[in-house]
Amino acid sequence: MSKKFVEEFKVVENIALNSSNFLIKLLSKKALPQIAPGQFVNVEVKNSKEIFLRRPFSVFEVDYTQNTMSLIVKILGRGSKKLTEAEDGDTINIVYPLGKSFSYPEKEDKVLLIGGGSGVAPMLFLAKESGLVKENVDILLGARSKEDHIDVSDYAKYGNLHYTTEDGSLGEKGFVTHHSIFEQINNYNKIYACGPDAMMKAVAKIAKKEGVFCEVSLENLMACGFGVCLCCIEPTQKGNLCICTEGPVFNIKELKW
Amino acid sequence: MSKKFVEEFKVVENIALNSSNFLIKLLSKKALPQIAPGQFVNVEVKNSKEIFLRRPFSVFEVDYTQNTMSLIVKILGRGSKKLTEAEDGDTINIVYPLGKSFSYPEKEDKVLLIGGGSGVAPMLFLAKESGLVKENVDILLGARSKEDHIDVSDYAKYGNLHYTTEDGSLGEKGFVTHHSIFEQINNYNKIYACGPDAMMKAVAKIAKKEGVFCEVSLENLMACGFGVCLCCIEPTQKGNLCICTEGPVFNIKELKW
Amino acid sequence: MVNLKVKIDDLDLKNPVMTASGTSGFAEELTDFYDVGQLGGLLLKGTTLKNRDGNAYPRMAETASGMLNAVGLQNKGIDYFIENIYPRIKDYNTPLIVNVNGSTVEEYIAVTEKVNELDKIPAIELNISCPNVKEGGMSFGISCPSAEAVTREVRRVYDKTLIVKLSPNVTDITEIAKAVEGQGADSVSLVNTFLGMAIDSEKRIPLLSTVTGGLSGPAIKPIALRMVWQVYNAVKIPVIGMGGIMNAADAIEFMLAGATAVQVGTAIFKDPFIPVQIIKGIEEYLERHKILSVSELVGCLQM
Amino acid sequence: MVNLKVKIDDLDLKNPVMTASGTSGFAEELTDFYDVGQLGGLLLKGTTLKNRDGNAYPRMAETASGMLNAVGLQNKGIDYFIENIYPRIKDYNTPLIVNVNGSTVEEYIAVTEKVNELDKIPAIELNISCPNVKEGGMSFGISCPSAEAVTREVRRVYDKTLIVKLSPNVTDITEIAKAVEGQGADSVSLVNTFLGMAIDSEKRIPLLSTVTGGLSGPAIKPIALRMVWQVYNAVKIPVIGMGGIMNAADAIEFMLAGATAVQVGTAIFKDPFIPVQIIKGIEEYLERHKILSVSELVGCLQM
Ligand SMILES: Cc1cc2nc3c(=O)[nH]c(=O)nc-3n(C[C@H](O)[C@H](O)[C@H](O)COP(=O)(O)OP(=O)(O)OC[C@H]3O[C@@H](n4cnc5c(N)ncnc54)[C@H](O)[C@@H]3O)c2cc1C
Ligand SMILES: Cc1cc2nc3c(=O)[nH]c(=O)nc-3n(C[C@H](O)[C@H](O)[C@H](O)COP(=O)(O)OP(=O)(O)OC[C@H]3O[C@@H](n4cnc5c(N)ncnc54)[C@H](O)[C@@H]3O)c2cc1C
Ligand SMILES: Cc1cc2nc3c(=O)[nH]c(=O)nc-3n(C[C@H](O)[C@H](O)[C@H](O)COP(=O)(O)O)c2cc1C
Ligand SMILES: Cc1cc2nc3c(=O)[nH]c(=O)nc-3n(C[C@H](O)[C@H](O)[C@H](O)COP(=O)(O)O)c2cc1C
Ligand code: FES
Ligand code: FES
Repeated sequence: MSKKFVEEFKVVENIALNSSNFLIKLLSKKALPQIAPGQFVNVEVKNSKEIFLRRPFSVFEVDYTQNTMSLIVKILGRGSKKLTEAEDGDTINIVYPLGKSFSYPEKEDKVLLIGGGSGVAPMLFLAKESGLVKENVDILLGARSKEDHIDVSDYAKYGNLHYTTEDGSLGEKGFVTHHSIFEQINNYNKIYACGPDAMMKAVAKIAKKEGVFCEVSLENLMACGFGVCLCCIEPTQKGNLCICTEGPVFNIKELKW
Repeated sequence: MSKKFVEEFKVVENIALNSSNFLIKLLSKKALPQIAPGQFVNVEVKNSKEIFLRRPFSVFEVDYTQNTMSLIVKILGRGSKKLTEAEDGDTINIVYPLGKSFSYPEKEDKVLLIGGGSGVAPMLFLAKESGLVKENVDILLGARSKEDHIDVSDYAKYGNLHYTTEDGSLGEKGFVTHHSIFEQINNYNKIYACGPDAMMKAVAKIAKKEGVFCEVSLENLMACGFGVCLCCIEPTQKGNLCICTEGPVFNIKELKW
Repeated sequence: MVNLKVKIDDLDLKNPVMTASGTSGFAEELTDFYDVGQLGGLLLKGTTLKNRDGNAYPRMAETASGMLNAVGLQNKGIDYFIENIYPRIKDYNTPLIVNVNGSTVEEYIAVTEKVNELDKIPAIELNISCPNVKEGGMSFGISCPSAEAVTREVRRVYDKTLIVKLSPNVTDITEIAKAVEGQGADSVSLVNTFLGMAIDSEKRIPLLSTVTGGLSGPAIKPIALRMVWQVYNAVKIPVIGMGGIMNAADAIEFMLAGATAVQVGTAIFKDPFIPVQIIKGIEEYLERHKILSVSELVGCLQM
Repeated sequence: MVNLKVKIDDLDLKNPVMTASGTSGFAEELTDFYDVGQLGGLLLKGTTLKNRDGNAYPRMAETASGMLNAVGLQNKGIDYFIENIYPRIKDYNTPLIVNVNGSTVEEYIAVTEKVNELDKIPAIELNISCPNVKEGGMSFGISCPSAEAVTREVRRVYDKTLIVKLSPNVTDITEIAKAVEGQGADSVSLVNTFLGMAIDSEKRIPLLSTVTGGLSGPAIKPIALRMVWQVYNAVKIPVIGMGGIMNAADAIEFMLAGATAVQVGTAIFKDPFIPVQIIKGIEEYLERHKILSVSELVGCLQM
């Protein structure tokens, strides 16, 4: 176990990345602890009559010199909507850092990072932190259509960007697992993925069949986020495990998929 | 019964009158119905996790040409606090107009208007609307100390202003009923009062003893504000009456005080 | 066009949304806002044989997502209703249902017999679940024998639609539901309020004059929903569901759990238009989901 | 300095604020945030004789001012606890109380006997009120004979402080409280969760894998408070109150209603610091009101 905090962060930036995704940058009053890709925070939704529990969001970026941390919040329901209405100077109460991160790749690994929906943030964080040469990193992002993709061109320096859209308006048409990259999936030593349940399962299925190392990040519903409620469980080879403490990142070998 | 509405008003002004009283001016999209002094509105407190029911506030001013209505909100607890944080352009959902107004004085009446705490608003509204010459109107306002009084000098044109404070920092020292005006209370044909329960009872006691016509406005807790819940009752000569429909203004003869 | 009609025994409702007893007065106040003819039905304020002053002030306390009330059946008695109120409201274009109360079986019978004479009252709701009166009320609704007795005796004198309103303050609500079904109830409505309490920690006093009162509002919805589902699976008569319904989604949840119709209570205090907004919302839901008739929703929760 | 100490039977608590079972794991997770030695006591996660996987996902649904859970007593069994967890936590500077569960009286006895051997466990809480398991659990706590039987048998094998945790899903909680008091319970704690249900109206499915689950949080506070007050007036043993406590004012309300100590549950999910903030808030309240000892609050509601 490691030290965790409950802190009021100050909103220093809230930018609409597209119609449904917002980049929220948060300033801490004190030095931030180490936070790794795949870890998440649990966010209080203030001033909302309907929302009782916190909402979990992956960390997207950390700047230890500025003491800032950023999240990408996609509007799904009432809580995420409310969060995207935050204004500069507002405070947001956060429990952090939570969960286990992705395992870092080895120096010579060739990796595929797959992100979809609200799963883009940790993948970009991992791309940045992977320490690999650009040539060895493929980043594959999936969405419904062009407008649902956010602009990630900054990340071209960390890896080769690939896209799928369900309507074919950007990149290849179809789901991420339909992308031509999957024709040579054995080129990769490691696959990392974060996104909707169905996407994770599709990726895991192929990785399993091809015997490629694969870590996925899950998004089960949470009440506490730090291991005391046992609500967020996933059946694994070791029994029901809480994804908030034993995950959200799992090697697919551990899962029952 | 008369037509009532539920409407989203737009906040066009929110001014701090002192540290705990705010003047909130609200714009209606449509022509306002007639609203008389003593009538009130029931205000939804948005974006507050703790608040479930509406909060009643007396109407302070109506401008039928501008379609605006103003309230004076005094911070008492969580709901009133939240309302005073409203910003220009915010919308506030209001059920109105509610309750019965004060009876208007006759042309030659000499009247005393007594306001305390959150009861100042309807008294000033009545002063303005009374139709009397200034000489026949005395306005007596009570508060704990000078800082708790709001600046009502504008109303000097409608009546003579008198003050009491508990610490003597403005006007006469003591409660309103200690004011020297009460030494010649029989000079008045009519007393109108709005304020805390204890103040209303003290005023009513004297008026009753001296046989002076007196109307008081009550502030019982309300759930609905329009007569369906029967929560806001006051025991009267006619049995338990809802102050939201049969009041909030009562002639003290009707009450059991 | 989707079909919103539902049937409770012989009672045809143009839509499944009614207002709950004690939260819509005798309907007149609502007419200040809109035409109550839009509603599926209207449950009138609880009525007793004689005048009742109700409990002392304060009668209300706000709670988290809900409120406590201790009104205690304030009403002027059935005769006053018949003479003064009924003539004014009888032609509202929606079924008016009298909520019948008593402290003895005889009182329930006496009120029912008088209501039976009123042409424009097609049904009664027998309230055996009021937690805010000392005698009668809830005490009838928390044990099978007393619930059976009052239902049986009232059934004897009443031929129109008899709805019995159940208390949630019981270990097993299905037992009570089955008991009143066995005595001829045409429908059960649930839930009435939960017995609760609120305290002012600063003054160290109860917030209600009666110490305890009835809890209503969204706070109770999960429990009410569970009870409707249990009762739906236990009886054959139609179930009328309520407890914290604030919007169309809530109403639909109750219907999926087994309610043929719903009642909206405390929500009216927040906004008197909520019942009509719910009717509209249900209509939109049915269109969006391509469901032709609202009655197809009843009990069709997928397990 | 005000005195925050309270006593539950032989158990001395440095303050009246404990964490509720199932909402603070085996205490270790809380130590990531603060020193749990500050707490009045710590109720450990419900433990059974054998490993239990608990119920399937989803186990949680958010509701108005509350939540439903259907965890179903997931735990690795008492032996695993004794061998692996107990050694790690036994020296936390606060009383650790095991929440004992079973599907038969024999299982309750077996778990209790094993706990009895643990020096650093000064008390058990007999959970006869879990609504999330098929056999045992709540079924013991909703009828007097079964509540009596399990209390009596456990009492026979256990000399330390025996707390019995009551279910609120009953018609009259005072009867059950009196029944377990009669069989030697040293204290009663209440309330466990209310049986509730939640539905996804769009998908027309229950939100919990088990359909029904247990409701907790501020939504239930008014009912829990009423039950604590009723039980306080019905028994002589100390009452431990809980249900929706979110802040010091809530905790004080429970004590005014008759609780000698309180447990904080769901609030921990909102903020793990709430229990320690409550301790501080109670201290400030006592100072502000010039009350020397927190125990003076117990049951001193002015009527
Ligand atoms: C570890 C973790 C990391 C996450 N990282 C991010 C991130 O970086 N960016 C981001 O935008 N989102 C992320 N999410 C998802 C985010 O938590 C949810 O979108 C958010 O909680 C939805 O809250 P809401 O109030 O907007 O939706 P609600 O109004 O509560 O729900 C709307 C609908 O969505 C469903 N829903 C809500 N939460 C989930 C969920 N977790 N899984 C499946 N269905 C759900 C509800 O059942 C409901 O049908 C993450 C989730 C987890 C568990
Ligand atoms: C007809 C009417 C007209 C009113 N006009 C005005 C007005 O013009 N300006 C104004 O500032 N206020 C007015 N009030 C009072 C106003 O409604 C309350 O101050 C407000 O509802 C308090 O809400 P809150 O959420 O801030 O307080 P809460 O947080 O709900 O309560 C704080 C404390 O105040 C007590 N309290 C709350 N409301 C009342 C009440 N009505 N009477 C006595 N104690 C109460 C509570 O019990 C609690 O102890 C009026 C009330 C009524 C009934
Ligand atoms: C102020 C108030 C008064 C009520 N009076 C009655 C009544 O007279 N008769 C009755 O059967 N139910 C009465 N009820 C209960 C409601 O009809 C309804 O059963 C309960 O409030 C739950 O529904 P809700 O959460 O939608 O309000 C009353 C409820 C409230 C809040
Ligand atoms: C997720 C969860 C798990 C729980 N597990 C247990 C348990 O194992 N044993 C038990 O006695 N009570 C359990 N409870 C009930 C709580 O201890 C407490 O009685 C209830 O939640 C009411 O208090 P609260 O509103 O403060 O949460 C659980 C509650 C929750 C929310
Ligand atoms: S969310 Fe509570 S244990 Fe994971
Ligand atoms: S507040 Fe509901 S009747 Fe007056």
